[in-house]
Amino acid sequence: MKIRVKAFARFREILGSDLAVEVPDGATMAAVLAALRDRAGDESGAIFDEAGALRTHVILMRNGKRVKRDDSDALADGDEVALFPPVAGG
Amino acid sequence: MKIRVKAFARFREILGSDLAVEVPDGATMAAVLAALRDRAGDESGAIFDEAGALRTHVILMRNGKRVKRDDSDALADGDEVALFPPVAGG
Amino acid sequence: MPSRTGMRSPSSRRSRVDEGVKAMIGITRDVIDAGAMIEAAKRPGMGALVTFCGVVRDDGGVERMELEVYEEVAIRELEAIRDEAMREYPIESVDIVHRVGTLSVGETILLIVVGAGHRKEAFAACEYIIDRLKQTVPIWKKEFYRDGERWVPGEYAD
Amino acid sequence: MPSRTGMRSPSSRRSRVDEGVKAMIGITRDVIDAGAMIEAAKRPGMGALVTFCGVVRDDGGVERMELEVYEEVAIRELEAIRDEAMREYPIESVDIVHRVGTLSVGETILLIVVGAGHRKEAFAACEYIIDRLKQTVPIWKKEFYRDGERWVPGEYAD
Repeated sequence: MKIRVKAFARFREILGSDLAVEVPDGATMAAVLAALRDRAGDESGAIFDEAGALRTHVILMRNGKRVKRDDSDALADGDEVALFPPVAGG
Repeated sequence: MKIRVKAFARFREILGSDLAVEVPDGATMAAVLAALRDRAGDESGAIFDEAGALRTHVILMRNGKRVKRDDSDALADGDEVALFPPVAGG
Repeated sequence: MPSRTGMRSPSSRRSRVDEGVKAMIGITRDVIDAGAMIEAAKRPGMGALVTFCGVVRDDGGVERMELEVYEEVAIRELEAIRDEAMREYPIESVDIVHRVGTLSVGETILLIVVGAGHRKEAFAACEYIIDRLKQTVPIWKKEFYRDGERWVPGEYAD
Repeated sequence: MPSRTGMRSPSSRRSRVDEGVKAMIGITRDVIDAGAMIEAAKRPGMGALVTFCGVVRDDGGVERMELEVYEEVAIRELEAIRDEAMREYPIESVDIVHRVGTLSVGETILLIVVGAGHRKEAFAACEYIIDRLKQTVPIWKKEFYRDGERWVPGEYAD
Protein backbone atom coordinates (compact mmCIF):
# COMPACT_ATOMS: atom_id res chain seq x y z
CA MET A 1 0.00 0.00 0.00
CA LYS A 2 1.03 3.60 -0.51
CA ILE A 3 1.74 6.02 2.35
CA ARG A 4 2.10 9.71 1.50
CA VAL A 5 4.94 11.42 3.39
CA LYS A 6 5.33 15.13 4.06
CA ALA A 7 8.61 16.44 5.42
CA PHE A 8 9.24 20.05 6.36
CA ALA A 9 12.13 22.47 6.80
CA ARG A 10 15.52 20.73 7.07
CA PHE A 11 13.84 17.34 6.73
CA ARG A 12 12.21 18.38 3.46
CA GLU A 13 15.61 19.38 2.14
CA ILE A 14 16.88 15.89 2.97
CA LEU A 15 13.88 13.77 2.01
CA GLY A 16 12.06 15.87 -0.55
CA SER A 17 8.47 17.02 -0.21
CA ASP A 18 5.31 15.08 -0.96
CA LEU A 19 6.95 11.72 -1.42
CA ALA A 20 5.24 8.34 -1.35
CA VAL A 21 6.48 5.18 0.34
CA GLU A 22 5.38 1.64 -0.55
CA VAL A 23 4.93 -0.64 2.46
CA PRO A 24 3.26 -4.03 2.86
CA ASP A 25 -0.41 -4.13 3.88
CA GLY A 26 -0.70 -4.00 7.66
CA ALA A 27 2.66 -2.26 8.09
CA THR A 28 3.14 0.18 10.99
CA MET A 29 4.99 3.49 11.36
CA ALA A 30 8.24 1.54 11.83
CA ALA A 31 8.18 0.42 8.19
CA VAL A 32 7.72 3.98 6.93
CA LEU A 33 10.54 5.26 9.12
CA ALA A 34 12.85 2.50 7.91
CA ALA A 35 12.13 3.49 4.30
CA LEU A 36 12.79 7.16 5.09
CA ARG A 37 16.07 6.32 6.81
CA ASP A 38 17.20 4.53 3.68
CA ARG A 39 16.11 7.43 1.52
CA ALA A 40 17.95 9.99 3.68
CA GLY A 41 21.21 8.07 3.19
CA ASP A 42 24.28 10.06 4.25
CA GLU A 43 22.12 12.81 5.70
CA SER A 44 19.98 10.57 7.89
CA GLY A 45 21.90 11.73 10.98
CA ALA A 46 19.81 14.91 11.09
CA ILE A 47 16.66 12.83 11.62
CA PHE A 48 17.79 9.46 13.02
CA ASP A 49 20.34 8.57 15.67
CA GLU A 50 23.15 6.02 15.29
CA ALA A 51 20.84 3.20 16.37
CA GLY A 52 18.39 4.17 13.62
CA ALA A 53 15.74 5.62 15.96
CA LEU A 54 14.08 8.99 15.31
CA ARG A 55 15.90 11.76 17.17
CA THR A 56 13.92 12.87 20.22
CA HIS A 57 13.10 16.35 18.92
CA VAL A 58 11.49 15.03 15.71
CA ILE A 59 7.70 15.46 15.57
CA LEU A 60 5.71 12.76 13.83
CA MET A 61 2.10 12.95 12.64
CA ARG A 62 -0.33 10.53 11.07
CA ASN A 63 -3.15 12.19 9.14
CA GLY A 64 -2.45 15.46 10.88
CA LYS A 65 -2.39 14.14 14.47
CA ARG A 66 0.68 13.71 16.67
CA VAL A 67 1.69 10.07 17.11
CA LYS A 68 4.48 8.35 19.01
CA ARG A 69 7.43 7.06 17.04
CA ASP A 70 6.69 3.54 18.28
CA ASP A 71 2.99 3.72 17.41
CA SER A 72 1.97 0.11 16.71
CA ASP A 73 -1.31 0.78 14.87
CA ALA A 74 -1.44 -0.59 11.35
CA LEU A 75 -1.36 2.16 8.72
CA ALA A 76 -4.00 2.32 5.98
CA ASP A 77 -3.53 2.84 2.28
CA GLY A 78 -3.40 6.58 1.50
CA ASP A 79 -2.46 7.65 5.03
CA GLU A 80 -0.41 10.82 5.32
CA VAL A 81 2.66 10.71 7.55
CA ALA A 82 4.43 13.99 8.37
CA LEU A 83 7.72 14.56 10.10
CA PHE A 84 9.34 17.81 11.04
CA PRO A 85 11.67 19.55 13.48
CA PRO A 86 10.39 21.79 16.31
CA VAL A 87 8.21 24.57 14.93
CA ALA A 88 9.50 28.13 14.63
CA GLY A 89 6.66 30.34 13.42
CA GLY A 90 5.51 33.69 14.72
CA MET B 1 -1.96 91.72 38.12
CA LYS B 2 -3.64 89.35 35.71
CA ILE B 3 -3.65 85.56 36.17
CA ARG B 4 -4.79 83.42 33.24
CA VAL B 5 -6.99 80.49 34.29
CA LYS B 6 -7.67 77.31 32.36
CA ALA B 7 -10.42 74.97 33.50
CA PHE B 8 -11.22 71.64 31.88
CA ALA B 9 -14.07 69.17 31.54
CA ARG B 10 -16.88 69.78 34.10
CA PHE B 11 -14.93 72.69 35.57
CA ARG B 12 -14.70 74.38 32.16
CA GLU B 13 -18.47 74.08 31.81
CA ILE B 14 -18.86 75.86 35.15
CA LEU B 15 -16.10 78.47 34.93
CA GLY B 16 -15.61 78.93 31.19
CA SER B 17 -12.32 78.38 29.40
CA ASP B 18 -9.40 80.75 29.10
CA LEU B 19 -10.58 83.23 31.65
CA ALA B 20 -8.51 85.87 33.41
CA VAL B 21 -8.61 86.82 37.08
CA GLU B 22 -7.40 90.11 38.52
CA VAL B 23 -5.61 89.79 41.85
CA PRO B 24 -3.45 92.24 43.86
CA ASP B 25 0.33 92.14 43.29
CA GLY B 26 1.88 89.49 45.55
CA ALA B 27 -1.32 87.48 45.80
CA THR B 28 -1.12 83.69 46.19
CA MET B 29 -3.17 80.80 44.84
CA ALA B 30 -5.72 81.43 47.62
CA ALA B 31 -6.78 84.71 46.00
CA VAL B 32 -7.30 83.07 42.59
CA LEU B 33 -9.34 80.26 44.13
CA ALA B 34 -11.51 82.74 46.02
CA ALA B 35 -12.23 84.57 42.76
CA LEU B 36 -13.09 81.30 41.01
CA ARG B 37 -15.41 80.26 43.83
CA ASP B 38 -17.30 83.51 43.41
CA ARG B 39 -17.43 83.04 39.67
CA ALA B 40 -18.76 79.48 39.98
CA GLY B 41 -21.69 80.74 42.06
CA ASP B 42 -24.43 78.15 42.48
CA GLU B 43 -22.33 75.47 40.82
CA SER B 44 -19.26 75.93 43.02
CA GLY B 45 -20.12 72.72 44.91
CA ALA B 46 -18.60 70.63 42.10
CA ILE B 47 -15.23 72.23 42.76
CA PHE B 48 -15.28 73.57 46.35
CA ASP B 49 -16.58 72.05 49.55
CA GLU B 50 -18.95 73.74 52.01
CA ALA B 51 -16.03 75.41 53.81
CA GLY B 52 -14.87 76.90 50.50
CA ALA B 53 -11.80 74.65 50.12
CA LEU B 54 -10.98 72.89 46.86
CA ARG B 55 -12.41 69.37 46.84
CA THR B 56 -9.68 66.78 47.36
CA HIS B 57 -9.87 65.27 43.87
CA VAL B 58 -9.30 68.62 42.13
CA ILE B 59 -5.91 68.94 40.45
CA LEU B 60 -4.28 72.34 40.43
CA MET B 61 -1.38 73.53 38.27
CA ARG B 62 0.67 76.68 38.06
CA ASN B 63 2.36 77.20 34.70
CA GLY B 64 1.87 73.54 33.83
CA LYS B 65 3.23 72.08 37.09
CA ARG B 66 1.22 70.47 39.87
CA VAL B 67 0.97 72.63 42.97
CA LYS B 68 -0.71 72.18 46.32
CA ARG B 69 -3.96 74.03 46.97
CA ASP B 70 -2.34 75.86 49.88
CA ASP B 71 0.77 76.87 47.92
CA SER B 72 1.98 80.06 49.55
CA ASP B 73 4.29 81.30 46.78
CA ALA B 74 3.37 84.68 45.37
CA LEU B 75 2.00 84.47 41.84
CA ALA B 76 3.45 86.57 39.03
CA ASP B 77 1.66 88.66 36.45
CA GLY B 78 0.74 86.46 33.47
CA ASP B 79 0.95 83.17 35.35
CA GLU B 80 -1.29 80.38 34.09
CA VAL B 81 -3.35 78.53 36.69
CA ALA B 82 -5.17 75.35 35.61
CA LEU B 83 -7.70 73.29 37.51
CA PHE B 84 -9.34 70.07 36.47
CA PRO B 85 -10.92 66.83 37.70
CA PRO B 86 -9.06 63.46 37.56
CA VAL B 87 -7.90 62.68 34.01
CA ALA B 88 -9.73 60.13 31.87
CA GLY B 89 -7.84 59.79 28.60
CA GLY B 90 -6.80 56.64 26.78
CA MET C 1 -14.23 65.22 6.91
CA PRO C 2 -11.14 64.68 8.99
CA SER C 3 -8.03 63.70 7.06
CA ARG C 4 -6.03 60.62 8.01
CA THR C 5 -3.02 60.86 10.28
CA GLY C 6 -0.07 58.55 9.81
CA MET C 7 3.63 59.10 10.28
CA ARG C 8 4.42 59.51 6.60
CA SER C 9 2.49 62.77 6.52
CA PRO C 10 1.82 63.75 10.09
CA SER C 11 -0.88 66.38 10.26
CA SER C 12 -0.59 66.89 14.00
CA ARG C 13 1.06 70.17 14.81
CA ARG C 14 2.66 68.43 17.75
CA SER C 15 4.56 65.71 15.93
CA ARG C 16 8.14 65.49 17.13
CA VAL C 17 11.31 63.97 15.83
CA ASP C 18 13.51 63.01 18.75
CA GLU C 19 17.00 61.65 19.29
CA GLY C 20 17.53 60.79 15.66
CA VAL C 21 14.61 58.37 15.75
CA LYS C 22 11.36 59.22 14.03
CA ALA C 23 9.26 58.85 17.17
CA MET C 24 5.82 60.38 17.10
CA ILE C 25 4.17 61.80 20.17
CA GLY C 26 1.05 63.64 19.22
CA ILE C 27 -2.38 65.02 19.94
CA THR C 28 -4.54 65.11 16.83
CA ARG C 29 -8.09 65.95 15.75
CA ASP C 30 -7.75 63.71 12.69
CA VAL C 31 -8.50 60.01 12.13
CA ILE C 32 -5.60 57.87 13.39
CA ASP C 33 -4.21 55.49 10.76
CA ALA C 34 -2.97 52.44 12.67
CA GLY C 35 -1.50 50.72 9.61
CA ALA C 36 0.59 53.74 8.64
CA MET C 37 1.85 54.20 12.20
CA ILE C 38 2.87 50.54 12.52
CA GLU C 39 4.69 50.57 9.18
CA ALA C 40 6.45 53.83 10.05
CA ALA C 41 7.55 52.46 13.43
CA LYS C 42 9.47 49.53 11.92
CA ARG C 43 13.27 49.48 12.20
CA PRO C 44 15.65 46.74 11.00
CA GLY C 45 16.42 45.53 14.54
CA MET C 46 12.79 45.00 15.50
CA GLY C 47 11.20 41.59 15.63
CA ALA C 48 8.04 42.56 17.49
CA LEU C 49 5.64 45.48 17.49
CA VAL C 50 2.84 45.58 20.03
CA THR C 51 0.03 48.04 19.45
CA PHE C 52 -2.68 49.26 21.78
CA CYS C 53 -5.70 50.80 20.12
CA GLY C 54 -8.30 52.44 22.37
CA VAL C 55 -11.72 52.71 20.76
CA VAL C 56 -15.00 54.49 21.57
CA ARG C 57 -17.12 51.71 23.06
CA ASP C 58 -20.89 51.53 22.78
CA ASP C 59 -21.29 51.37 26.52
CA GLY C 60 -25.00 51.29 27.26
CA GLY C 61 -26.06 53.45 24.35
CA VAL C 62 -23.16 55.87 23.84
CA GLU C 63 -23.62 57.65 20.52
CA ARG C 64 -20.54 59.82 20.47
CA MET C 65 -17.80 61.13 22.69
CA GLU C 66 -16.13 64.49 23.03
CA LEU C 67 -12.55 64.61 24.23
CA GLU C 68 -10.77 67.67 25.49
CA VAL C 69 -7.12 68.16 26.34
CA TYR C 70 -4.77 70.47 28.22
CA GLU C 71 -2.50 70.20 25.24
CA GLU C 72 0.87 71.61 26.35
CA VAL C 73 0.81 69.52 29.51
CA ALA C 74 -0.52 66.42 27.74
CA ILE C 75 2.31 66.47 25.22
CA ARG C 76 4.85 66.88 28.00
CA GLU C 77 3.33 63.98 29.97
CA LEU C 78 3.26 61.74 26.89
CA GLU C 79 6.93 62.51 26.24
CA ALA C 80 7.74 61.75 29.88
CA ILE C 81 5.91 58.41 29.68
CA ARG C 82 7.74 57.52 26.46
CA ASP C 83 11.07 58.38 28.09
CA GLU C 84 10.24 56.31 31.19
CA ALA C 85 9.27 53.33 29.03
CA MET C 86 12.46 53.59 26.96
CA ARG C 87 14.49 53.69 30.18
CA GLU C 88 12.68 50.84 31.96
CA TYR C 89 12.35 48.35 29.07
CA PRO C 90 14.79 47.17 26.37
CA ILE C 91 12.67 48.49 23.52
CA GLU C 92 13.52 50.39 20.36
CA SER C 93 10.64 52.79 19.81
CA VAL C 94 7.48 54.25 21.29
CA ASP C 95 4.88 56.15 19.28
CA ILE C 96 1.75 57.57 20.91
CA VAL C 97 -1.01 59.52 19.21
CA HIS C 98 -4.12 60.55 21.13
CA ARG C 99 -7.14 61.96 19.38
CA VAL C 100 -9.39 64.71 20.74
CA GLY C 101 -12.57 66.36 19.49
CA THR C 102 -15.77 64.53 18.56
CA LEU C 103 -15.59 60.77 17.99
CA SER C 104 -18.20 58.15 17.09
CA VAL C 105 -18.50 54.58 18.38
CA GLY C 106 -15.71 52.47 16.86
CA GLU C 107 -13.33 55.34 16.18
CA THR C 108 -9.77 55.10 17.46
CA ILE C 109 -9.17 57.31 20.49
CA LEU C 110 -5.55 56.42 21.01
CA LEU C 111 -2.81 54.42 19.34
CA ILE C 112 0.37 53.25 21.08
CA VAL C 113 3.01 51.39 19.05
CA VAL C 114 5.98 49.82 20.83
CA GLY C 115 8.76 48.25 18.77
CA ALA C 116 11.36 45.91 20.26
CA GLY C 117 13.74 43.15 19.38
CA HIS C 118 11.60 40.65 21.26
CA ARG C 119 7.98 40.34 22.20
CA LYS C 120 7.97 40.14 26.02
CA GLU C 121 9.42 43.61 26.41
CA ALA C 122 7.11 45.05 23.76
CA PHE C 123 4.01 43.73 25.55
CA ALA C 124 5.21 44.85 28.98
CA ALA C 125 6.17 48.35 27.81
CA CYS C 126 2.94 48.87 25.86
CA GLU C 127 0.82 47.94 28.87
CA TYR C 128 2.96 50.15 31.11
CA ILE C 129 2.41 53.09 28.78
CA ILE C 130 -1.38 52.83 28.64
CA ASP C 131 -1.59 52.37 32.42
CA ARG C 132 0.54 55.50 33.00
CA LEU C 133 -1.28 57.48 30.36
CA LYS C 134 -4.61 56.90 32.08
CA GLN C 135 -3.13 58.20 35.35
CA THR C 136 -1.33 61.32 34.26
CA VAL C 137 -2.24 62.74 30.85
CA PRO C 138 -4.74 65.62 31.11
CA ILE C 139 -7.45 64.45 28.73
CA TRP C 140 -11.16 64.16 29.54
CA LYS C 141 -14.05 62.42 27.84
CA LYS C 142 -17.73 63.26 27.76
CA GLU C 143 -20.12 60.55 26.60
CA PHE C 144 -23.31 61.51 24.78
CA TYR C 145 -26.36 59.25 24.94
CA ARG C 146 -29.65 59.69 23.13
CA ASP C 147 -31.11 61.28 26.24
CA GLY C 148 -28.19 62.54 28.26
CA GLU C 149 -24.49 63.02 28.69
CA ARG C 150 -21.84 62.42 31.33
CA TRP C 151 -18.19 63.08 32.00
CA VAL C 152 -16.28 59.80 32.23
CA PRO C 153 -14.79 59.61 35.72
CA GLY C 154 -11.01 59.36 35.91
CA GLU C 155 -9.50 55.98 36.81
CA TYR C 156 -7.30 57.49 39.53
CA ALA C 157 -7.85 60.34 41.89
CA ASP C 158 -4.03 60.75 41.65
CA MET D 1 4.18 42.17 -6.54
CA PRO D 2 2.14 40.62 -3.76
CA SER D 3 -1.29 42.11 -3.23
CA ARG D 4 -2.36 43.40 0.18
CA THR D 5 -4.37 41.25 2.54
CA GLY D 6 -6.95 42.81 4.81
CA MET D 7 -10.26 41.52 6.03
CA ARG D 8 -12.40 43.62 3.72
CA SER D 9 -11.14 41.64 0.76
CA PRO D 10 -9.39 38.59 2.14
CA SER D 11 -7.18 36.99 -0.46
CA SER D 12 -6.19 34.05 1.71
CA ARG D 13 -7.93 30.91 0.56
CA ARG D 14 -8.13 29.92 4.19
CA SER D 15 -10.13 32.84 5.54
CA ARG D 16 -13.01 31.64 7.68
CA VAL D 17 -16.16 33.18 9.03
CA ASP D 18 -17.03 31.58 12.34
CA GLU D 19 -19.85 31.72 14.86
CA GLY D 20 -21.50 34.69 13.26
CA VAL D 21 -18.42 36.80 13.94
CA LYS D 22 -16.13 37.83 11.11
CA ALA D 23 -13.05 36.25 12.64
CA MET D 24 -10.11 35.70 10.34
CA ILE D 25 -7.71 32.83 10.77
CA GLY D 26 -5.41 32.60 7.82
CA ILE D 27 -2.18 31.62 6.15
CA THR D 28 -1.26 33.97 3.33
CA ARG D 29 1.52 34.61 0.81
CA ASP D 30 0.45 38.25 0.47
CA VAL D 31 1.47 41.40 2.35
CA ILE D 32 -0.46 41.68 5.63
CA ASP D 33 -2.32 44.97 6.01
CA ALA D 34 -2.36 45.70 9.76
CA GLY D 35 -4.55 48.79 9.46
CA ALA D 36 -7.26 46.96 7.50
CA MET D 37 -7.25 44.05 9.94
CA ILE D 38 -7.55 46.33 12.99
CA GLU D 39 -10.42 48.31 11.44
CA ALA D 40 -12.22 45.12 10.42
CA ALA D 41 -11.85 43.66 13.92
CA LYS D 42 -13.74 46.52 15.58
CA ARG D 43 -17.17 45.81 17.11
CA PRO D 44 -19.38 48.27 19.03
CA GLY D 45 -18.70 46.63 22.43
CA MET D 46 -14.92 46.89 22.13
CA GLY D 47 -12.90 49.49 23.98
CA ALA D 48 -9.46 47.99 23.42
CA LEU D 49 -7.66 46.21 20.60
CA VAL D 50 -4.20 44.82 21.21
CA THR D 51 -2.15 43.85 18.19
CA PHE D 52 1.00 41.77 17.93
CA CYS D 53 3.00 42.22 14.75
CA GLY D 54 5.96 39.91 14.19
CA VAL D 55 8.53 41.29 11.78
CA VAL D 56 11.59 39.93 9.94
CA ARG D 57 14.46 41.23 12.06
CA ASP D 58 17.89 42.08 10.70
CA ASP D 59 19.58 39.75 13.11
CA GLY D 60 23.29 39.82 12.33
CA GLY D 61 22.94 40.39 8.60
CA VAL D 62 19.74 38.59 7.65
CA GLU D 63 18.75 39.62 4.13
CA ARG D 64 15.57 37.65 3.69
CA MET D 65 13.62 34.81 5.21
CA GLU D 66 11.73 31.89 3.73
CA LEU D 67 8.81 30.49 5.69
CA GLU D 68 7.15 27.16 5.05
CA VAL D 69 4.00 25.72 6.54
CA TYR D 70 2.15 22.43 7.01
CA GLU D 71 -0.95 24.30 6.04
CA GLU D 72 -3.87 22.04 6.99
CA VAL D 73 -2.41 21.43 10.42
CA ALA D 74 -1.36 25.05 10.91
CA ILE D 75 -4.90 26.31 10.23
CA ARG D 76 -6.33 23.77 12.63
CA GLU D 77 -3.82 24.74 15.34
CA LEU D 78 -4.51 28.46 14.86
CA GLU D 79 -8.23 27.82 15.19
CA ALA D 80 -7.62 25.78 18.34
CA ILE D 81 -5.52 28.60 19.84
CA ARG D 82 -8.21 31.16 18.99
CA ASP D 83 -10.85 28.94 20.63
CA GLU D 84 -8.71 28.46 23.75
CA ALA D 85 -8.13 32.21 24.03
CA MET D 86 -11.85 32.96 23.62
CA ARG D 87 -12.62 30.42 26.34
CA GLU D 88 -9.92 31.53 28.79
CA TYR D 89 -10.27 35.32 28.50
CA PRO D 90 -13.29 37.65 28.41
CA ILE D 91 -12.51 38.94 24.93
CA GLU D 92 -14.67 39.59 21.89
CA SER D 93 -12.53 38.66 18.92
CA VAL D 94 -9.30 37.05 17.76
CA ASP D 95 -7.86 37.41 14.26
CA ILE D 96 -4.61 35.74 13.28
CA VAL D 97 -2.92 35.88 9.88
CA HIS D 98 0.49 34.29 9.34
CA ARG D 99 2.47 34.91 6.19
CA VAL D 100 4.64 32.30 4.43
CA GLY D 101 6.92 32.42 1.40
CA THR D 102 9.82 34.83 0.93
CA LEU D 103 9.98 37.90 3.17
CA SER D 104 12.46 40.79 3.45
CA VAL D 105 13.69 42.52 6.60
CA GLY D 106 10.88 44.68 8.02
CA GLU D 107 8.04 42.72 6.45
CA THR D 108 5.22 41.52 8.70
CA ILE D 109 5.39 37.77 9.37
CA LEU D 110 2.37 37.56 11.58
CA LEU D 111 -0.47 39.73 12.81
CA ILE D 112 -2.65 38.93 15.82
CA VAL D 113 -5.53 41.27 16.69
CA VAL D 114 -7.44 40.78 19.94
CA GLY D 115 -10.50 42.91 20.64
CA ALA D 116 -12.05 43.21 24.09
CA GLY D 117 -14.19 45.45 26.22
CA HIS D 118 -11.19 46.29 28.40
CA ARG D 119 -7.45 46.40 27.95
CA LYS D 120 -6.10 43.94 30.57
CA GLU D 121 -7.81 40.97 28.96
CA ALA D 122 -6.79 42.06 25.47
CA PHE D 123 -3.10 42.25 26.46
CA ALA D 124 -3.18 38.93 28.33
CA ALA D 125 -4.97 37.07 25.54
CA CYS D 126 -2.73 38.47 22.81
CA GLU D 127 0.42 37.42 24.65
CA TYR D 128 -1.09 33.99 25.35
CA ILE D 129 -1.83 33.54 21.64
CA ILE D 130 1.66 34.37 20.41
CA ASP D 131 3.25 32.18 23.09
CA ARG D 132 1.03 29.22 22.11
CA LEU D 133 1.52 29.83 18.41
CA LYS D 134 5.28 29.57 18.75
CA GLN D 135 4.87 26.22 20.50
CA THR D 136 2.37 24.43 18.31
CA VAL D 137 1.82 25.87 14.83
CA PRO D 138 3.84 23.98 12.18
CA ILE D 139 5.68 26.83 10.47
CA TRP D 140 9.44 27.04 9.93
CA LYS D 141 11.78 29.87 8.99
CA LYS D 142 15.03 29.82 7.08
CA GLU D 143 17.21 32.91 7.32
CA PHE D 144 19.40 33.91 4.39
CA TYR D 145 22.61 35.86 4.98
CA ARG D 146 24.97 37.24 2.37
CA ASP D 147 27.17 34.20 2.79
CA GLY D 148 24.99 31.51 4.24
CA GLU D 149 21.65 30.34 5.51
CA ARG D 150 20.20 28.63 8.55
CA TRP D 151 16.95 27.18 9.81
CA VAL D 152 15.74 29.12 12.83
CA PRO D 153 15.61 26.65 15.73
CA GLY D 154 12.19 26.17 17.36
CA GLU D 155 11.61 27.78 20.75
CA TYR D 156 10.35 24.54 22.26
CA ALA D 157 11.29 20.92 21.66
CA ASP D 158 7.60 20.22 22.52
